[in-house]
Amino acid sequence: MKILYFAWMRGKTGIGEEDVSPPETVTDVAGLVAWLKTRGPGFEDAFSDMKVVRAAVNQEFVELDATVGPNDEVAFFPPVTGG
Amino acid sequence: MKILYFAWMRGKTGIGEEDVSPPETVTDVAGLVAWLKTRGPGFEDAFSDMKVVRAAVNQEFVELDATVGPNDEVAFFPPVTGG
Amino acid sequence: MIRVQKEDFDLATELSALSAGNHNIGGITSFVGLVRDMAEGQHVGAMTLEHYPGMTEKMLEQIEAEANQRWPLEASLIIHRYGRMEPGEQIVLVACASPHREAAFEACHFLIDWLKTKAPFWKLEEKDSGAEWVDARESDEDAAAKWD
Amino acid sequence: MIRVQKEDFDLATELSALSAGNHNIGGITSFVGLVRDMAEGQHVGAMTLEHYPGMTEKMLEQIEAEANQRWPLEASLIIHRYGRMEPGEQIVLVACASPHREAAFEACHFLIDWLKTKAPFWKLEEKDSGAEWVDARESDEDAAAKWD
Repeated sequence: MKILYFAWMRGKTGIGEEDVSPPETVTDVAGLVAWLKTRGPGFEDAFSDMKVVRAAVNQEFVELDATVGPNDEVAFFPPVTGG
Repeated sequence: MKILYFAWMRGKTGIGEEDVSPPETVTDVAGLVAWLKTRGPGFEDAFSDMKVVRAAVNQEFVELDATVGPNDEVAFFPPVTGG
Repeated sequence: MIRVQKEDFDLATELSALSAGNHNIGGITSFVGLVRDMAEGQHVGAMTLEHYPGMTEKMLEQIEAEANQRWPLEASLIIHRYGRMEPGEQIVLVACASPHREAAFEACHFLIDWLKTKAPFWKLEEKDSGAEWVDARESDEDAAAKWD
Repeated sequence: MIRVQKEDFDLATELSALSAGNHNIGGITSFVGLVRDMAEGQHVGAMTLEHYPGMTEKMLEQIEAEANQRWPLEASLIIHRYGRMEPGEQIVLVACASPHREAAFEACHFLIDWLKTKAPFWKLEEKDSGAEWVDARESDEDAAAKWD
């Protein structure tokens, strides 16, 4: 599973992109977040306030209950501020 | 008094601009129109439907009851269609 | 700033000049009106815009002043051409620059709506059946009235 | 058409291309977003726009398609830059061309409002106190929601 982090989420996790293999019990975005948080204080911090975290699966915005699988691209980022 | 005609009003009257000296009884735009209409069939025709005639005195839109005097510039034209 | 001219204008040049050196501008909304080749189902080969020199400038200045009174603009611009123009040619440019986009959009929309009913211009269209003065449209009156 | 690029763009060139050869266009409304040198009372020396390559293009295409479904447009354009930009530089251009101005105005306004909340871009501002990620604004959410 490919994970991407943007803006200050990249700053907090310390990485922009990684390939991960979460356990099979991880089937949705919320489960993925819970698992990612166990991987160190930077991840714990990045996901500490989910009100300011948005997620996309395969480049489409999703809610936390969206399913994820091994071949998905999952991105985490703050609310957008372009334009 | 300087009179200007624009668009099809110029076409109907046959002139774009003229200097006139209406009688002293002419004190407002409505009176001026009534007097101008007496000056020939072109003028009669141009002012036959006042719903489609607009007037300006000294380059400001006015209603038919606006006063006019010998030193004024009075313009007649159809509703505007620019832009 | 307002300008009434026979010549065409260059959009990028005009808008650059509008915002030059002012770093408090967050957005510029602009509208360019173009000559269409059809009107009420008839082909239009060209059109000629007549105007009332003197009054035109006066009205455009009044309209621009009104927009600046209603919205917090950093800059505004109206350029209106007169004379003969062919399909595809630029007729008019209105533009508003503001710190925030909402004001820029509203003021720009207001400028063109008011201009359509208050600036002394008249269109003569060259149709296959001959030259015809364009009638004012009720929809333009309605559009202007929504800003009252 | 949509474009995501690092380079600046020339407004007149882009809008000419948008309307080229189409004589059914009566008006083009455009909005250009510029870098301001102030944000919440603090000086901004420059800013960097990060984006999500791939998803950005996808979202801009969806937003443009939605505008074309809602309004009768002859042409539309979104150009969004990324990378480092200084005050006064152009960030984004949205433009809509239509036979009538009402559709051009509404669709253009819609494009920028939706883009502000749905296109994956993030602003990092260089302030005197250091580099800071810009927080999303509630007013942008409200602006986008009015088109729901």
